[in-house]
Amino acid sequence: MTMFSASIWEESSMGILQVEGINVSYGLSKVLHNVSLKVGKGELVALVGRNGVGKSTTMRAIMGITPSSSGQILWKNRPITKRASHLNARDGLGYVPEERRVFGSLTVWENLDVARRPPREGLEPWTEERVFALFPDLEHFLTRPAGLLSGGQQQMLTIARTLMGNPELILLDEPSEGVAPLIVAQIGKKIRELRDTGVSIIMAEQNLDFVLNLSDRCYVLEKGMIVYHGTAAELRDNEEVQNRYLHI
Amino acid sequence: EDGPIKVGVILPMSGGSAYVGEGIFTGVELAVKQVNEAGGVLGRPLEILLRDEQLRPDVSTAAMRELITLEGVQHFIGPATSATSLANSQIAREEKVVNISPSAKTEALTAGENLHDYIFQLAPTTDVDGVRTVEVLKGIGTESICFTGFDYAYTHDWFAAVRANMGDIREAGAFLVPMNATDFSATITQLLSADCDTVIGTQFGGSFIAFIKQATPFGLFDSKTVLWGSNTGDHAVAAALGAELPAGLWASAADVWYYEGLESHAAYQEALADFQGRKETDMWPITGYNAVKFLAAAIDTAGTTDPTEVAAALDGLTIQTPLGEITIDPETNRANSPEFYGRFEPQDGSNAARMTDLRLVR
Amino acid sequence: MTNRSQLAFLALLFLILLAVPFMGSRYLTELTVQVMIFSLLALSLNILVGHIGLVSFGHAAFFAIGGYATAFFLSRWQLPLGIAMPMAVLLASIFALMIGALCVRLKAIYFAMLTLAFSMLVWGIIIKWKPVTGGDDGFVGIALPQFLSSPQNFYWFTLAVVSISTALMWVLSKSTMGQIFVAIRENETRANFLGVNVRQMQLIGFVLAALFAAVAGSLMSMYLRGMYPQSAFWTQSGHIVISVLLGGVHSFVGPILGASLLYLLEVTIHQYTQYWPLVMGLILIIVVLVLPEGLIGLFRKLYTSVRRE
Amino acid sequence: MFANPMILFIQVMNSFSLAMNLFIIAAGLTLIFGVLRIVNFAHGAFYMVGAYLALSILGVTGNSNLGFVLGVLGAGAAMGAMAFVVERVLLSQLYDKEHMLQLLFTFALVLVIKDVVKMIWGSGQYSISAPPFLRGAVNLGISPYPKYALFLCIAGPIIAVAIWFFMERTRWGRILRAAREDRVMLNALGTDVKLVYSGVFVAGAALAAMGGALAAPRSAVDPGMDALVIIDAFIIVIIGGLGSLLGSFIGALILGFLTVMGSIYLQEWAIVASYVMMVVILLVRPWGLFGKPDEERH
Amino acid sequence: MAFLEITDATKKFGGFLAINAVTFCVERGARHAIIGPNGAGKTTLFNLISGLILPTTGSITLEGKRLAKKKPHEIVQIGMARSFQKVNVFPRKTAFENVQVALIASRKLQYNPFRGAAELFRDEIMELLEQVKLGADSERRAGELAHGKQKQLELAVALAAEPKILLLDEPTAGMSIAETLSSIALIRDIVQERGITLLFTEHDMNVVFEIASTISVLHHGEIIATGLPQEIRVNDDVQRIYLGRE
Ligand SMILES: Nc1ncnc2c1ncn2[C@@H]1O[C@H](COP(=O)(O)OP(=O)(O)OP(=O)(O)O)[C@@H](O)[C@H]1O
Ligand SMILES: Nc1ncnc2c1ncn2[C@@H]1O[C@H](COP(=O)(O)OP(=O)(O)OP(=O)(O)O)[C@@H](O)[C@H]1O
Ligand SMILES: CC(C)C[C@H](N)C(=O)O
Ligand SMILES: [Mg+2]
Ligand SMILES: [Mg+2]
Repeated sequence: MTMFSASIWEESSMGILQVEGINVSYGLSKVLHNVSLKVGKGELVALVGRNGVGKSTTMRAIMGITPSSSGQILWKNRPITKRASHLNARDGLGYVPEERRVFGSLTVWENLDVARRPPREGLEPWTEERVFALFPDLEHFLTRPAGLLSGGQQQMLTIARTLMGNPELILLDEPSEGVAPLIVAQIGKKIRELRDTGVSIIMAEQNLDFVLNLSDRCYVLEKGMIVYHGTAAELRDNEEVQNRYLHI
Repeated sequence: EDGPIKVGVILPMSGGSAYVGEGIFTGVELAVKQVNEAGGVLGRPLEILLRDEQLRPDVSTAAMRELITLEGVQHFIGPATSATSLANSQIAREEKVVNISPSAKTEALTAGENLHDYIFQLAPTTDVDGVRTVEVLKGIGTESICFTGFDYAYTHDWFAAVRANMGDIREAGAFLVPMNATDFSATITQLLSADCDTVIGTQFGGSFIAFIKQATPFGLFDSKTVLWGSNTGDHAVAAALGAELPAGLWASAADVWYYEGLESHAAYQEALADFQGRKETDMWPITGYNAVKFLAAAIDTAGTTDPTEVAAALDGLTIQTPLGEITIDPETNRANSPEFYGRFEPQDGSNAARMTDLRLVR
Repeated sequence: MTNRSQLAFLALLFLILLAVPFMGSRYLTELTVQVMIFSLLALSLNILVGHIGLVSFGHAAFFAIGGYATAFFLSRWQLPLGIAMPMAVLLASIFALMIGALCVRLKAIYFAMLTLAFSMLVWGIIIKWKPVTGGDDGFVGIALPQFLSSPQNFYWFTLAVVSISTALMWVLSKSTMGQIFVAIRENETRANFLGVNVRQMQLIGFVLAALFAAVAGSLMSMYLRGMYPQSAFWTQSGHIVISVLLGGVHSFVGPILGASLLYLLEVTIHQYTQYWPLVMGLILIIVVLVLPEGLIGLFRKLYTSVRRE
Repeated sequence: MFANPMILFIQVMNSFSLAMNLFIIAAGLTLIFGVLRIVNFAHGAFYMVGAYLALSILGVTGNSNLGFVLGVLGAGAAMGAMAFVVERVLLSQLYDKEHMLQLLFTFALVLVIKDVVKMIWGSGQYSISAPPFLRGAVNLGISPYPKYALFLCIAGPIIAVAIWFFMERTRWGRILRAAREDRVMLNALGTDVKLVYSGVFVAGAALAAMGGALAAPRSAVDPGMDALVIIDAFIIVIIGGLGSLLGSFIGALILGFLTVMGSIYLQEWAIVASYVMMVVILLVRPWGLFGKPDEERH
Repeated sequence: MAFLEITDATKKFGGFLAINAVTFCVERGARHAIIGPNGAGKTTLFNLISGLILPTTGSITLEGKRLAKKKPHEIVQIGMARSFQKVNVFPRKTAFENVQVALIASRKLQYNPFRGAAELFRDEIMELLEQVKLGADSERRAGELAHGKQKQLELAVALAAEPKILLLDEPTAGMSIAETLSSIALIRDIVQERGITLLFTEHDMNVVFEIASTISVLHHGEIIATGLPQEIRVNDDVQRIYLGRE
């Protein structure tokens, strides 16, 4: 029962990341079934779907946090399926988790410092100044323990922290959750800027407007399976898919 | 009945006091070997069943009950310390099994209500030690005395006995520390500034070594005469401390391998050295050795292994030990075991100091 | 394990225990008495560890208080058992109320260490209060009521007391109170914001745990015919914690399995080698690595594999 | 005693040198707890092994100044190497599991180590003497004082400052503190957390072992030494606040002074003094003197 | 007298003024939203009201009873329930048990060591779970539910306490559109049906305008505007500092 839209994925274009038929289980319950997706260089791909369909799990599997039991993940054409997550991080993958896992007792600056990694060829290196230009709020709280920040401030910090690692691909899990509308708009803008500098992004998001405005392509998940993918524009026009998998 | 006679041996075999248990056990093994090689007792060999008491009365009594009910053991040697011996003695009374305590020195073990027909105490009690200690102190010329030691029964009893006997020797202070303390610097400073010419103390084992090492640089042994109880005259202690053992330290010991006064002792030492594979043996084996010899003699005398009769045979029994004749007083169930007192002096050609002025006190 | 299989296990255990004295081995009978007492002790601690999620490193204090008080009431005041034992348990519970009120204000490791400190205070007092406790020699020689002096009768008495206590703890663990205990373990703040007075409930649990520990202590002092300061020492508390963990904290019967295995291992390894700590240690390491949920995990695995076939 | 300022001074010195001796041992325990969140019961056993290792090393090198330095460092290195194997092969499998299992594991380790030590070195006592340059006493002007105790008074603060600098002023230290909070996240940010954990465990064990080697010249090397030290180390770490280095330093000072002054004024009642102090401190400051409550945001 | 009154409440963290002399009230039966930028102090305000932290100065009353010195559980017993911004459930209990605990606590059965808990309140619990669309997940452990579902569970747990006033801190954050829509309907209906007073925060303006009958705007710890949704929507300050629409 899949509803693939035919037009968009040209087989010829090489993805920077290819996920090929991965399966993931937590204990006895299987959560991802044969999930495949591709991300091109400088592309912003969105994962959408209801709660619990496996968006976060897909990201964790790519990052190497929750290993997949079968299938293959290729990063720049090299298999990284079972590689430890720190090696993935050093190799250019960045992960922004949904639960805002800031290091609570470290100050904001220390949170950023801990994540610092050498710059990557072809990408403008991230510095504190650049990060603060993106999230001016953070600069006021440089010496405050991150655990004391408000929810939204923590959200910004997690994104900023990942940027300090100079990633080539960012896995962004619900970046707009708990963030005030003004900042959501700003984050959206920044995400686009990021992508324009050549960084690839996979984003899981509930805010459909946000997704459709930003992303190049979207994958729709349902019960651990990819049930649709297409360009953002295609998804916007496809009310059937929207109603079936995203609304009530 | 045939087959071996089972002897339950309950000793500390782990932790900081394992060296005591292992020492006593060596003596037990040696004696059992000798007895068995000589044809056993009543024609039956002795068989040892060893259990670790862990210095815990609940563990030592559980071990005793296990040996009684599971193995049918009726004769026991051990435990090593006062607290565990007191506890096991209750079981011995209740179960009517022979219990020879080789090393516990507390008066309480065989005094008042605790005395019963089945418990026998081989080590000199603290009252006996008190008398002997004062005798030695008077010989040294002590005029005033300071006490130090762990806060436990043996210390209290020994000090009380010394006080009761010391006559015109003046007491200039008692500085007790909690059991198992490891830092004695405060006490050492106090002892140094106290108005006494002699210090007597009771820390044993590793704590004694720690005391010595902490006290030496302060000059305690240069400015005072020091006499130690708790059988610190043991060669094991001297060997451990080596050159760090301060010359002139007075101590007591149940046995020293270099004593040359008795034929029987020389024979015992030869056998022990043979058994252990080293000439310079420690003190504790003799206590276990004598315990086995007493038990064997009593069974022999009784002509049966029945514990009640063996216990009766032990009353008033005299045997030849490496240190001469020892008798168990039928009234008190205590043996009149002798002990050595002496003063440590470094030895030429050896790392371990030995006691000179050695006296075997009876 | 499901409730039903745990109940079946307990029933089976009870039947086996009924048969033990008829097997004709006094050793077995006495060994079983000790195993029952240690199981009761482990179960009592599990009210704290397993249900409320507080790990006490001072539980032995109440075991000791129960034991010493029983010894004292029986021997010095010559009270009948029917009064001495409840009084000893009551005394331990009052101590628990006072100590617990101070301890439950702390969390996790700090709670563990404060309980440890209090138990060491109890230990220190036992050592120093010689006229009452016998000091470091212990309270030696307890005047047991005549009817308990035979090993058989003592067995029946222990079985009755332990069974009733176990039944009470079972009911508690399945009750609404038990459910709230577990909620506190899982998430204190959330429980608090559901209207649960967390400190108060923790204190209730603390006192209940101490109460049953005192029962165990009381039995132990009578079995040993004495009580010793080591029973209040922190290593004894550690021993109880280990029995509970070894069995598994998330089920009712786990601590029974853990305490039994630990004690039986200690006793039997002792009989074969003086290197029993080494053997114990290796066994524990294997259990930790292979059976992270404790012995109960093993049972659960066996159970599910049997069910599947 | 106060009447005689010289004796008072000596007793203060005694307190301080004991405190530093204790601190060196507690530092490793704090470090391991601070990052791995493991209450390491085996710390005392590591300490004991350190003393025995130094003993064996000194047996080869002889009792020289260099021998002593080699003994202390060698004990740390050898213990560290063993700790590395234990951590990699066994302990690392338990990080994701329940906290209590780690406790059980370290307890089991104590049993194993004790017996292995007994198998290798026997159950007798040994003694390590102070190196020649630290033997005897130095004249402090008003009274002689053991050189070795003085040496501990200096070594303790140096070690404290070194660890503090590392933890608070270097990026490595920041990474350790982050690892304590969320190892999965830190790993996903590119840090090899497994290596960090091994490193901390190794460092903690090595500190314990060096503590044992350094303590040996003023105590005995025997199979009971671990049991005696572990409770002191725990008390220090707890009253200071778990994971806080400064706390451990102050905690060691408090316990050092309490032990020395307690044995003067309380004599044998000093046995409960440290527990009374622990109770009082925890009741007034439930997270220890310098600990932080595990406060969470909601 | 208003149902919930906050008078001149101030909260300082060190030198930082998180809540600055806030005075406002919530009328009985109101659905009152607090909106404001990140870090404005919304969660802090909730923490003050629910007793998690103490105000530096100021007073808070519910139906005239002073709350400021009361412990959280006492405030709950007076009739206040809350959810948390960061999901806060009993992770190893099933969804069913999560709700059951709330019921046991609200009926004060925690003091009964004899009453069996097993199937207690099954029907009631299932009904609540159905309402938050978790009927099928009732036997799953809460910690294993996806983030959004945990949020739904939080709602059920808060409702189970049968509060007079309900505090929800970003109840739909992380929920999918589908779940958000049904949660909006659920919250509105239940609150109306049971006559519960609602105080909530949310950054999703659709949710705010769907539910709220009154809106207050918090900025830098101060209330800068209170009014009907249509008033707030067009308020210039709100536009500028919060919504960011030109
Ligand atoms: N640690 C875990 N153990 C067991 N099951 C889990 C665990 N984490 C997630 N799951 C289950 O896996 C499924 C997918 O979860 P996942 O978090 O990937 O969903 P999601 O699409 O990110 O949802 P949301 O939008 O709510 O964040 C869910 O059914 C969830 O219950
Ligand atoms: N315990 C604390 N110590 C110091 N500062 C704190 C503490 N708690 C909160 N703060 C600060 O108070 C301010 C208000 O925080 P609060 O969590 O109330 O914001 P909020 O309005 O809920 O934001 P969000 O919408 O992002 O959740 C923030 O700047 C935060 O960093
Ligand atoms: C083993 C010895 C140190 C025993 C000691 N003499 C006592 O009676 O307790
Ligand atoms: Mg998710
Ligand atoms: Mg908030």
